[in-house]
Amino acid sequence: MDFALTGEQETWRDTAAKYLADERAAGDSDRTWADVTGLGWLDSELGTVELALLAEQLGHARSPLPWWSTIGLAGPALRAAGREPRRPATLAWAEEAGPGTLAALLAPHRPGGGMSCTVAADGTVRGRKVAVPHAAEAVDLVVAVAGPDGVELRLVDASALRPAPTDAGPAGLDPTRPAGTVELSGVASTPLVAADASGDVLAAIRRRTLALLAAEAVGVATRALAWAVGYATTRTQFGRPIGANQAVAHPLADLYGQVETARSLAYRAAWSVDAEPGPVADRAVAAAAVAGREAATAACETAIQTYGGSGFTWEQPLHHWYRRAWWLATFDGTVADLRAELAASLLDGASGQDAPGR
Amino acid sequence: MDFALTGEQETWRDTAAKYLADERAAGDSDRTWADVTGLGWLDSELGTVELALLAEQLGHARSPLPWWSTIGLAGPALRAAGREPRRPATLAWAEEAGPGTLAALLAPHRPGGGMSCTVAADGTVRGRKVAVPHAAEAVDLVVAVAGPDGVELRLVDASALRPAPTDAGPAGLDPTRPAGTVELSGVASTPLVAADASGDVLAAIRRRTLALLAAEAVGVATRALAWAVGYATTRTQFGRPIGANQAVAHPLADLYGQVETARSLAYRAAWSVDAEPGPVADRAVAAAAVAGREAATAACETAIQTYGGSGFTWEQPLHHWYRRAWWLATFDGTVADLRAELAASLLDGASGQDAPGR
Amino acid sequence: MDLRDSAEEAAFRAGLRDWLARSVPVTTGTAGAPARGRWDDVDAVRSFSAALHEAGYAGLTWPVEYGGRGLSPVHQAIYLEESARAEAGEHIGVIGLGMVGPTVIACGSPAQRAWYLPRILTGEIIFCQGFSEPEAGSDLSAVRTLARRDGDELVVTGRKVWSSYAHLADHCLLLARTDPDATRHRGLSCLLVDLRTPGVTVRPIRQMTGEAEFAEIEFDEVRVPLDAVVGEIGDGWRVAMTTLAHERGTFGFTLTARLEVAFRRLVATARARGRDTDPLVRDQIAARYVELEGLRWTNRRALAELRRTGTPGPETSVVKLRWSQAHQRLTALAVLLTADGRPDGWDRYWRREMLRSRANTIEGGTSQVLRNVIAERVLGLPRSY
Amino acid sequence: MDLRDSAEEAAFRAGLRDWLARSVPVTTGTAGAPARGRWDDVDAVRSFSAALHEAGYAGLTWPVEYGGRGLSPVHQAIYLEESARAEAGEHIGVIGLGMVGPTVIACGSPAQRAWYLPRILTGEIIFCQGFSEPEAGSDLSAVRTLARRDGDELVVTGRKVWSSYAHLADHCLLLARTDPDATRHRGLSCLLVDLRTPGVTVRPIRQMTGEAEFAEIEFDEVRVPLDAVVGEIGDGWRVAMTTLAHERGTFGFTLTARLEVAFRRLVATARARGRDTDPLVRDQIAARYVELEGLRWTNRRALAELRRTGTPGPETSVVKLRWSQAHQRLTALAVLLTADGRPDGWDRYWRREMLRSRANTIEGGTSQVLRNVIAERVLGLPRSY
Repeated sequence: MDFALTGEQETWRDTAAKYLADERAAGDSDRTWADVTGLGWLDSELGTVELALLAEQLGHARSPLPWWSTIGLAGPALRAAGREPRRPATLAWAEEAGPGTLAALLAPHRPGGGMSCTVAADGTVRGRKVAVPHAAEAVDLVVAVAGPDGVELRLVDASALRPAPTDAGPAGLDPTRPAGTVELSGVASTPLVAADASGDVLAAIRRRTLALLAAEAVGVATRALAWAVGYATTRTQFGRPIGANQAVAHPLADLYGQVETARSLAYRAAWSVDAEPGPVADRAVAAAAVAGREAATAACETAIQTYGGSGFTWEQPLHHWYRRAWWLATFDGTVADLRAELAASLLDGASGQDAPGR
Repeated sequence: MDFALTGEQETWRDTAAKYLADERAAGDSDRTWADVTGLGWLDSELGTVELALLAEQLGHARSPLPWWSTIGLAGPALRAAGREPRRPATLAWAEEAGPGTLAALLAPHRPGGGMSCTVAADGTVRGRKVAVPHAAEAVDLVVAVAGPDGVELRLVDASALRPAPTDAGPAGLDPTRPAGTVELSGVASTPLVAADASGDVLAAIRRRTLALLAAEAVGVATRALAWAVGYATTRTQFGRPIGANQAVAHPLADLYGQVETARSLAYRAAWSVDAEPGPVADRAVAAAAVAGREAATAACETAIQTYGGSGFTWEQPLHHWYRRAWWLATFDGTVADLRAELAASLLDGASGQDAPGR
Repeated sequence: MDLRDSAEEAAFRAGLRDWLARSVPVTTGTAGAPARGRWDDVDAVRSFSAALHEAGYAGLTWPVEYGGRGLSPVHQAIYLEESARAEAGEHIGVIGLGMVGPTVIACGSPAQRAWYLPRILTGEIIFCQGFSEPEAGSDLSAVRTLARRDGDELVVTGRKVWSSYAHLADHCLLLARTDPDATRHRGLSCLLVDLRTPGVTVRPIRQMTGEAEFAEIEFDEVRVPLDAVVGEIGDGWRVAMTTLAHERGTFGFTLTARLEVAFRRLVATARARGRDTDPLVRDQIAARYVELEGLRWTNRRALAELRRTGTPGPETSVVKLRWSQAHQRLTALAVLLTADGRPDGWDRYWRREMLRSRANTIEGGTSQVLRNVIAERVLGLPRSY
Repeated sequence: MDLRDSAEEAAFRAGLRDWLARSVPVTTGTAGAPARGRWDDVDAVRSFSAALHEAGYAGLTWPVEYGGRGLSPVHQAIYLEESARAEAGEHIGVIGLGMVGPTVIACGSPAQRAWYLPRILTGEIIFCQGFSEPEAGSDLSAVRTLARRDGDELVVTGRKVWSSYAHLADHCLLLARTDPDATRHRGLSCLLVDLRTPGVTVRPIRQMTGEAEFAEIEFDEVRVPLDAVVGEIGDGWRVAMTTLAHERGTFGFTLTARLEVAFRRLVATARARGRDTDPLVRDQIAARYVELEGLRWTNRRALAELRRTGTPGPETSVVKLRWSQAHQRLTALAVLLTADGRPDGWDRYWRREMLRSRANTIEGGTSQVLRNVIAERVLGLPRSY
């Protein structure tokens, strides 16, 4: 039992942090994408712990890159078909009258969730997908469609789509996390995952994505806490640093505790995704997602309060992180939905009795 | 629109406070009962605001008197039959397999809640009542029984019961709020409220009792806050009063806000019970009960924390008030139940749309 | 204790409600969601303000001799409740009517009263307040803006921030230091300054919502006549406290009435999204209702105290503190209710309201400072800061 | 990073689990609810402690030369997890094993080691800790108990409070002032005192649960030989800090394992009362689970740091703070689940646990003090007190 990051993992994390702190990372997104490909962030041998360490740093930097959708949403489906995710990619699953979330798509009592996008015998796909993350940026588009035997995952080249996928604006508060609509008007597609395996792959996609976003949330929280501590140490009022007031310092101490426990859960969930996939990893991921999301929102809110007046100005960068925190808080459901999922795992069915043991 | 207490109301409150602060009030309960009867606390002309002011002071003093059950639980039924509550009285409604709470008894979808206590044609009543507040102390026992046309309220002389009502111990944490079992083995009873009026009277009983207990909770909270402020002002640590720490002072400031809003709601609910009985008063009472109960628990918990080590000793009287606060928090349902009732009133049915207006 | 309107109050309320129903312009955003921004259309605000004045609803509590109606704070409270429920806009001179006017009545010279008061009522003059400074923050006695005497004039140099709607205003009630050698709250003075005077620069402060409700005002050697001083030179602390006391008076009613509007919209949103049957959502809505009601009746209790004793009761101090938390919780809940990725106007509306609400625990006294004040002045705890 | 037990750890865990299954006495209260009070039956605790020692589970991390097993903190953590899950009692010398013994090993004389350590392991000697005082509270450097030198003896006079299980103990690690002229943390010394010495009076402190887990100890001219001093005279602050550091070491595992037992009982209670289908209850149970898991994995993270660097990571400081809140929330929820007036043993059990939990945010460092420590020492904020 050893929870310590290895020296390699620490170097990996620190290299990412260093790159993201450089202004080059905030520049042109094509160049940044080329950089991160070169840095190995899309390599297939990376474990989920290594990916989570990256996600944490991307959250810390509030990177706009569609890396998370490429690796988290599209990656498992591409890899299941022996392909490597190299280009910006995403997954299209939500439909207007069909499944809104991955959780709904996977819900056992409604397999497929009433999906209306279909695939024909010649492999062309037809229908409309909504709320597709990074729809306008993605080059490789993994689409979930209803085939004759159930849900299939197929690959569509976004450049072949007419009309092109649209950017319908931010899916929430964060403009760097846009979502859009994808019209599939009988466009050619390549098979990735057949109906008999799609349930497992979609579950793996959701597990991995939620684990990465939990780590990203911890990165957001860490950055906000660091800003708040810095401000509380340097800003003076009534003749002394404001951090000398327990009214300022104690919420930051509480926040530190919240962020560190969220970090423990995020690392543990990432480890669990690879080491113990199934109900144990699902619980680990849900717990990490709840704690990470709550920590990110709380950290930004406490930081804004610590900054006082300047905290809610546009010029103060805090609100960009707060927007990301809110996007995270509502991706594929809320923390209340995640707690409901945990409760079902803990309280319902035979496995419930043993659940608390892990 | 005038929310100020009248001079008479203030005098009434202060007289009660003065009596309860005297050690005579903490003495023999028969003598105290005689005293409060003499002070007019059972008089029929008292409005619910005056009663709430008394209840607040009784909570402040954590009086063990069965006054609340006499005036709140039994009073409306006795008065509906032209009788005056003069002796310790209570209401017996709960049954093992029947209604557990007054709310359940009143629930529109299960009138009577499957009650098994019955009244025969000769007026004798038969069955078993459980969780009867002050069962062993009450002399007049109002019992809810199933008659041929529905729920009736009837009067039983407790001294006629064989076996005598038992004190089954505290109904929760507070030993001064005991409950017991009443065996009705074909004992004579006097009619108080017939089936056609019992729903309204029971609703009035619940409204009044919850309003009085909301005020009692405010009294509990006020006392705990006052203790905590006193201790924070006089106890020194690290060379200064502990109240000079924002970590001590700010929770007390928050608590003050919580207690004062709860007080506003408690007074308003008491006024509403007389002035606007029906859904408006029901909402006012539920809101006051939620706020009062939460304030009482929070006040005691904050006070215990403020006292530090001595706060959780038996010798420190705080825990007696904390026990009362917990009894209040769970009487006839929890705050979650009360919020569910409020939500139904606000969100369901036609009246929902206008509800927030009052 | 009688919580019903008196006959006279009921008549006032009925007349007002009737007038509002006829006079409030209807503005609706996308898909039934409210139009954004109370002050987006300044011309509409101006014309509504003129209508308010004409109908006699501007300066309700001002003495009749200064153009007011001489009514009680209860009427003001009724006005605030009803106009919020009707979703009516505010008079464009909200700071002039509520704070500067009463300060001029209490501390100003006859000439100041004669010139400013009628113009505030009609909306001809729009005031903002210049108290906060970048370095002073919550500590007003640390004000550094200097007003140097030069003959019959004061020459003002300094910078003010967080001035509400200063970019709409043409006048400012300014707190400045007239005696640079006196420390803390001594040596301050309050001035009535025309913002069109040379040397004044107003820059809107963009909030994290993307909008600008506040501005910073820079004074660079701005020459102000000596008769612009309210009260005496060196009397600024007392005058400023008078202004802030008026801010606290019935301001709780404004805040609570806004919260009630928000609560109604929350209920409407929950219904529109089909979330009103979710037990967790119902529990939250009920909790928000209890908070709203607690504020509403605490306001009325404080008002009774104000009417009886002339000063608001200590309960007043908790209203802003608890209102800000209640509003933040309400808007966060609403964002969660509309976070399912189905845009319908309400989602954008609530996100903007939620972001805006984060300022509630900072603007007009941070929650930390309010807790200090309650602990020290209401509870009598030792000074902790 | 590998969160699985190593082969060696897994074997240790399996052996322990097996031993516990055979050796933990079964005690059950009314209607399946747990029997009350971990220490109600002292004889049972004594005999279980002897069994623990015999099986080699006492002093796991102590060096082999002092009778320990010389195992890593990970083994200690596994021991704590498994014994809590098995609902096993604690060794009667929990303070001696976890705090006093390690202090004697680190700072004591060879003679002290030879005499005390084996007796602590067997349970022959039961230690308590005498640090807190009525006036000192959270401020240990304000200790007033005096140990006056008189020839080869020290004469101790003073009063200690909040000493856990002092009424069961026969020895005390006492922090006293040997130099009355030195202020604060100078001039203190740590002594090993036999509580059966004339002049010692132990009075149990009754808690609000009605039980007594703590005691106050009065010393009235108690004569203690000079060789009872641990380390040097005047070295007491350093020695006491060593003791407290050992308290913090793997104590988080004890707390978290107790919380896990409580969580399992919460789930059992919810099921027994048919409340496990209520969405509000389910939401709360899931929230408590996330808190428990957060503590569990934070402990393991801190342990990894301890193993690599010899000092626990800064995360350790948050465990007690968050554990105490999590435990209070859990027990309050359980009381609400059993508050329907139907007594079944669980209701009394949870009420007692809930009352007891109110001390969690006070005992062993109040939450306020812990926040000060985190703010100052971990976050580097300026001193605020």
